[in-house]
Amino acid sequence: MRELYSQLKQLFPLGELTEQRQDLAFVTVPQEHLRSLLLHLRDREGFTHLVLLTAVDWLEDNIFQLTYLLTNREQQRTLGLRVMLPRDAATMQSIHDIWPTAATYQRELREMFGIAFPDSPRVDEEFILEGWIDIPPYRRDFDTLKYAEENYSQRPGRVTHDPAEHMKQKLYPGGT
Amino acid sequence: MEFDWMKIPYALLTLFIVVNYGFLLNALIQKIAARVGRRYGIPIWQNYVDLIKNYGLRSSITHGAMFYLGPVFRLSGGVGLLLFVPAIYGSYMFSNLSFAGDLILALYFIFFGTLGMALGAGESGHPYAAIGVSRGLSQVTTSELPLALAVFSVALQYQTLSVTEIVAAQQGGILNWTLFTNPVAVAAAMLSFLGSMMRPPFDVVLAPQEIPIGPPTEYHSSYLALMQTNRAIFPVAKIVIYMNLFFGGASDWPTFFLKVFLIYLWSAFVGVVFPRFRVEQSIRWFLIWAVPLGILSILMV
Amino acid sequence: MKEELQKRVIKGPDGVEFEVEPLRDYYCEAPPTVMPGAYIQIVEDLFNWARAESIWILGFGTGCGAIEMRPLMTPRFDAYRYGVQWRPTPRQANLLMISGYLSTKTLKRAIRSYEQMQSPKYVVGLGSCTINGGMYWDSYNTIKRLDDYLPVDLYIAGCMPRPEALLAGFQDMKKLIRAGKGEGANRYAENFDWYKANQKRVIHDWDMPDYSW
Amino acid sequence: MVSALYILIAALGAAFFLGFLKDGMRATAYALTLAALVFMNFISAGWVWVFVVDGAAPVEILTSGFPPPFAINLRMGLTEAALTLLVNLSGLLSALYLKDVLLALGRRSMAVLLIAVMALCGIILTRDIFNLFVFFELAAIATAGLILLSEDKRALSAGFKYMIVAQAISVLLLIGIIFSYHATGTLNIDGMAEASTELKTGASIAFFLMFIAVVAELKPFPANGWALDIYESAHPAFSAIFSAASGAAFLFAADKLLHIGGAAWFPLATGIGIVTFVAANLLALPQTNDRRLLGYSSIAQTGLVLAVLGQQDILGDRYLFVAGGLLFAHSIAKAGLYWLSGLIAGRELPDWAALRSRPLLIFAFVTFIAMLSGLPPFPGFYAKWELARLLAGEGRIALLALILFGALLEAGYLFRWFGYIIKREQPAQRVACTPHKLAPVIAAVVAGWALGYLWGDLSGHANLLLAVPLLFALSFLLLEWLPAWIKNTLAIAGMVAFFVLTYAEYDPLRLIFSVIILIGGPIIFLASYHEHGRRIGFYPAAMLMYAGLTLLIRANDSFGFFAAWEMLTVGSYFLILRGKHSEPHALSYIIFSLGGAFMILAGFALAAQGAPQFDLASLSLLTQPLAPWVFILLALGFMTKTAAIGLHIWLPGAHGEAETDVSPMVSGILLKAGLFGLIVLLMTMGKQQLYGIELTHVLLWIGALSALLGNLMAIFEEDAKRLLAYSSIGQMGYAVFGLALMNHLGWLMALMFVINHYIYKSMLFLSAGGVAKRTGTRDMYRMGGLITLMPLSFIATLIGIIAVSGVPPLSGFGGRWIFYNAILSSDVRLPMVILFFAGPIAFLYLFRLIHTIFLGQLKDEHRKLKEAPFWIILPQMIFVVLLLVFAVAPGLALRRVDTYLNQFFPEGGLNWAGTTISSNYGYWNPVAIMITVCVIFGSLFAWLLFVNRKAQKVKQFNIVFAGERPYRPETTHFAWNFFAPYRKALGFMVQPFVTRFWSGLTDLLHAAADLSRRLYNGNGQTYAFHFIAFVVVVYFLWTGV
Repeated sequence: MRELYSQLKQLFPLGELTEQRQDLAFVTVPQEHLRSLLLHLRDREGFTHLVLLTAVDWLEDNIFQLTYLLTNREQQRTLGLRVMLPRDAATMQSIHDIWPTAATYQRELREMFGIAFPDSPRVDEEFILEGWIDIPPYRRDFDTLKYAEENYSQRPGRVTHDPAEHMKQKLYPGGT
Repeated sequence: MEFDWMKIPYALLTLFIVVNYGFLLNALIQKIAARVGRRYGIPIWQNYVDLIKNYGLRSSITHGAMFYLGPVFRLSGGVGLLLFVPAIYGSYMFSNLSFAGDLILALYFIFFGTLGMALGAGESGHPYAAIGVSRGLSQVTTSELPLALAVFSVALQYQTLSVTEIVAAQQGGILNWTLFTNPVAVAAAMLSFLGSMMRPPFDVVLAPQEIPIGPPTEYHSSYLALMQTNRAIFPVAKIVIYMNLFFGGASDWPTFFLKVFLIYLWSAFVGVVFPRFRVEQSIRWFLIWAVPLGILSILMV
Repeated sequence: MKEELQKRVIKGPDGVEFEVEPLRDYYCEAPPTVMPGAYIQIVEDLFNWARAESIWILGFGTGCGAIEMRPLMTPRFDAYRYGVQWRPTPRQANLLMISGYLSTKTLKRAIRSYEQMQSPKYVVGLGSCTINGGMYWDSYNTIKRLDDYLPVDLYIAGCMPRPEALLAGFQDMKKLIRAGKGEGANRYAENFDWYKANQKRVIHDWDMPDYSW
Repeated sequence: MVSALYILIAALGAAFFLGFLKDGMRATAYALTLAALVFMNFISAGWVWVFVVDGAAPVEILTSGFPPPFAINLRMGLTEAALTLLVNLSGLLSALYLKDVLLALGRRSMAVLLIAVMALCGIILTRDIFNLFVFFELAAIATAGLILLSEDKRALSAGFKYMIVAQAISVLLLIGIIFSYHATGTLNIDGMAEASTELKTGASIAFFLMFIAVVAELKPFPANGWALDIYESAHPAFSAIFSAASGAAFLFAADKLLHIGGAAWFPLATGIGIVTFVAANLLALPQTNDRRLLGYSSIAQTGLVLAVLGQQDILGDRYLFVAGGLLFAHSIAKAGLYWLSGLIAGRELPDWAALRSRPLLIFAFVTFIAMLSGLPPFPGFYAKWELARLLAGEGRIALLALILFGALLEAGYLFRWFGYIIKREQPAQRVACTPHKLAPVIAAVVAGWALGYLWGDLSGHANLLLAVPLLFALSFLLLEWLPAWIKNTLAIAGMVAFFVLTYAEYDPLRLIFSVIILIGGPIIFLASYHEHGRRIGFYPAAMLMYAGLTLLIRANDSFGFFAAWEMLTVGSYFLILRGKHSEPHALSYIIFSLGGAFMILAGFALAAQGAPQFDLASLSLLTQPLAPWVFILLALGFMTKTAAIGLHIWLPGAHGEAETDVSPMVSGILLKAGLFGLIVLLMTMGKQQLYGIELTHVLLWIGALSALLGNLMAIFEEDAKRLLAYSSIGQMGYAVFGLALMNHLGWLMALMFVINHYIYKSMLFLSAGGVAKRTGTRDMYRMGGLITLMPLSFIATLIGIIAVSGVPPLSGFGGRWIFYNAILSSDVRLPMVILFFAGPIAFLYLFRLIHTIFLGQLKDEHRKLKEAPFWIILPQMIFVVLLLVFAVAPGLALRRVDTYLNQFFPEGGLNWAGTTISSNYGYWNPVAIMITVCVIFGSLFAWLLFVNRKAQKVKQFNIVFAGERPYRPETTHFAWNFFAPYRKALGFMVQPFVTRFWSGLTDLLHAAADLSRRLYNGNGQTYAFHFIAFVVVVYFLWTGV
């Protein structure tokens, strides 16, 4: 991994390498270099499989982190590329032309995080949610409890117990 | 033409007996199949309860005129088939309306209900109904072929198309049954029988869960009740033909009940053992295994 | 509104143009009506007995309870012996089992299926999710009280209830029906506006006729 | 009578006087020319009159008062008179036609024309061989001059090529004459014929040279490239003379030479003729230029007549009748077509679509191609019949086969051309119609029909133009200006009246067919009321078909039968061609039908053993080894009409693409003609064996396979009418099977199928046609849910499919019941397997028919459809009633036939006691079945209605859809590729092997034609080489033989 990193480092301005395991590492890439890096990895380094594309909402830092997880099947190693996006009006270029499957991930991210992927196929159609009217629900500034209370009528008398405490009470009433 | 009006109450009596027997028989077979799977199975009267329940439903919908006619065709097919074939050999009382036609009438009347049902299902506008019909009709083309050949063989053997005369020719001992005098034809017919009973491995027509029970997808309440009644009559009526052609017929009701039960059991027996065929698989199966037997039977007679 | 449900102008084969409004032309608009029982009480009693002894369940699986229903068909529990059967089509089913949490998206389908069943019809809610949201009490996309949306006849508590509990539930359901208390369909018809208002409050993209016949 | 010499004198004189006229007096010159030609015609016509009416003997004209051989003598006999009339007439009409050109070019051109006509007359009249040579030279020079009349630049080179060849011919002829004169000492033709036996030995180079020179003028294959260039580039009016008049004259010259040479030389003439005939027709196939195509056709027809000249040894006293019939038909038609081509601006065949704006010209065109193809009632038809019977009677089968093959090729390209005219897009340029150009065309049409009448009179058979049904049909040509509904009423009234007048004449078997044709036809005609306007062309065609059908069942002798067969073929072809996209299908229909007709012709000719005609009943007297071959030929011919498998590929398109009311006619009624033929065949000839194979067993297999494959192909068809068409193949298979069983019940079953198939297929076609009319498509998957909008069409289809499928209580069951009883009394087993298999397959396509059209999901664009027009519904409802009546009382139609069949098959009839019908094996009571089913059905229906009285009516998307809702009706309607699993399992059986075979065959023919087209490269030297090579090769072949 280190070796690969040092090779890539000469070609692209990369961030620090975080090695999770022997065969799994993450690296941060500037947004504008992602595409060329992906192509390089796919065509030259044998990372032919886009395992997933997901996002993390770093609300405090006001950024979205996109993670592109690529696998080299032959060498059985996985490299994650992180891209940091500004959270306001987050837009990322689509990579559906590199991996068609990416279109589906991008639709999901569009719906759940509100990250725009211009030109990605069917990206503005509903994906999982139907008739969603609030801000995208996976954003951390979306308050799901508040939403639930506003939208759904709760049955009165509902109590929530801590399972451990509850079972202790049940099994050893009044005990230590 | 002289018509003996007493034939009508007699025929209705046959119908009554067969309906009840059919309900119980269906439940019994289901129970037997359940026991094979180590289940207890439904109560023996369950089919009656279901029938009453379906009549007892308060609401119903209709998709149009043919939607009504579907179940009517279906049940008319079953009742007609039963009444066109003499049930008990040698009994005037239970010879039904067999004066109207011979074996050929019965064989072609089988399709009356099928065709009508297909039309009614089509009127519902449901694609699954159409898919089910498509499968059913495809399958029936080859599954009926061995039976047709076997019937031809039997008719050649006895030189008659009259059911009564065919039964008469088989009297006088078990060895006179077609089963022993023309075993190849019987084998072909019994394979064909499997295909016509809507049981595995040939039940892709109904295929619950995949195309929710196919043609009757939209049917409910009293429509369904009519079809349930037909489910009781039709197999028995069909088995009566098999019994008369191949197994010596029945000269009294106990024999009738026993033979019908045993023949029905044959399809259940195969059904619980085998998984389901796709349509083209069953077509091939019939062409490869059953049809050659049929051809052999007409060549050997 | 989905594109296929919007009004469209169509040109017939004879060249005449006319308007097609799918929701009106393709769907029956009639509201449900209250269906009284048989006029003679003894007949209604007979029917109620038959309904109780012949419960046909719509195989509609939601949440984790869908898994709990399968064992009922197996030799160990064998619900068939109680007259309980599964039917693949709502038209022929009498009992709708909501077997767990119900997202708003699934609720739409559940309502449709329920409305396509023929009365009298019954709804059973399975597990705490249908009762008060259960562990999904704060989820943004599951409903918390099933009886706001469908006329529930019976809840079976648990998370999830075991097949034995389901069998017991069936017995209770039978008692209700035999007692003539299984009138959920009529309740639904009577309070149709209330149910619809509740349903439409959580289903924001309502794109079907009010009653799916 | 004016001496024939004045023909020559008038022409020469007029040409001479033209020289004195000033160049400006063109009108006078033209008038003089016309006057001379009229006078010449007057003389010829007068002589024809004298010979025909007064029966005068031929007249010798001695020129200088001496008898031959001391002076040249001419002869005027009937043949000469008729031929000179032909030449003069075509000269006169062409002169009329050429008015503009002649006036523009002036007197010289007129003189050349006169000389050409004169020379041709001279060739015909002269009996002196050297004089013949002189006229040949004159004709050649005049011809070369006339070629240059054309505006076409290529005409110049064509004329030059002609000069080269003409000189070569002259040289050969002259040398031949010198040698012959040396050998015989006379120049007189008759003298030569009597004088020298040496000439007749066949080895004589002298006679060979003369003969080959004359034959070369007839443009034999392959030494005919020059002629084609002429035909292509010359003025059409000249081409008319060149084809009609020159051809006739040179043929007569060849005849004269054969008179000298005697029988020994006949085979040479036949050989050259038949090779030319077949080759030229083959080469014509890929032609796209109309005049070149006509050129090929001219060459072919000339070749045919030459072949007939070579057969005069067996033609005997019918020689003139046959050769004259062919020659006149060819000349008139070809002249007419060339004149027509002058009216058309474009030179490609599809450009002739311009004719479509002129129905009269279309009629002219039809007349001409019918004459060329030898269709009744034109002379060529009678000639063909005579020729076929005489050839077959003498055992010259190979020649007969080649002639028929060539004729089929010719019909192929002619009818393809006609298809272009009717179906292709009309070009921008209209038809240029000036009276002086139209008159010759009309004259040719009139002459054609007149000769048709004449030849009919001379034929010794019944004159077809006097047959009432045909006259009735033709009278509709005169009524074309009437609105369609009046014509329709007339047609119905006429047919019904004819039936009422004649029904007592039929035996029960024919009665069934006559009822279907003459009563069933009018019922279908009811549907024609829905058409407005004048519907030009429909009624003559339809009535021609019905006339043919009527004459067919009334025919007692082979000639009447065959003539009727040709008529119904042609009539139905025109009917089928009317469909919107039916051009290729109509073509394949006519080719298959004519192929079949030629088989029948050959079969009858073989069976006649030289007799002009024979009673159909006497077919039974035929013995081995002839009988099985006759049987095969006739059976094949009839089976092209029943569309037995292998010969079926024309049917789906033809029936599917036809108009709404035409489909039931051609399916419900026309197909029965083939069955009727088979019935007649089997009734008379019975079982035949060939090499130990029972031919009826072969028929059994063919019938069974047709039933199976027809049904199988039907289930994979998306087009409603094509589906029904394929179903017809299957149903006809059943009927053929029934007939081939050769027992009482088998025949009864076939007749039951005849009746049933007429009723339900007509009904279904009307129903499908009505739906297609309203929805604007025939693709079933585009329809759906029409039941509420078109309930009556639905009822008709429902009753129809129940009846087709054979489910009790409707009449189809009767057919099945008789079928089972029939096969029980047959000793054949294996074909039954196939038929049993075919039975249930019918359910598949029938269900699909009703489901995908009427059930399922209604489409957006069909929501406002109305029921089919009243006049289309009315016959359907009549058919519904008929079906029900026939279902309850089949005895109405079948009982008498059953008795009638006893004389053929005494065993195994049915027993009609009361309402029960019983056979040796089983019994059946249609009344009881109907009552029982109705009672059960009615009471259950009433019960269901009662318990469901409160049902909520819902709409089409209120279906359970796994919790979802349907998206669009199109995606919810399961209809396209409905039997996909079936295709997976058994689709291999419906691979289009047969279609591939036939299209491979036609491709092969075209490829062969294309290949040999390289012969004609347009180079004069090459053509000269062809000519020399031709002469040499023929000589060596001939002397080698």
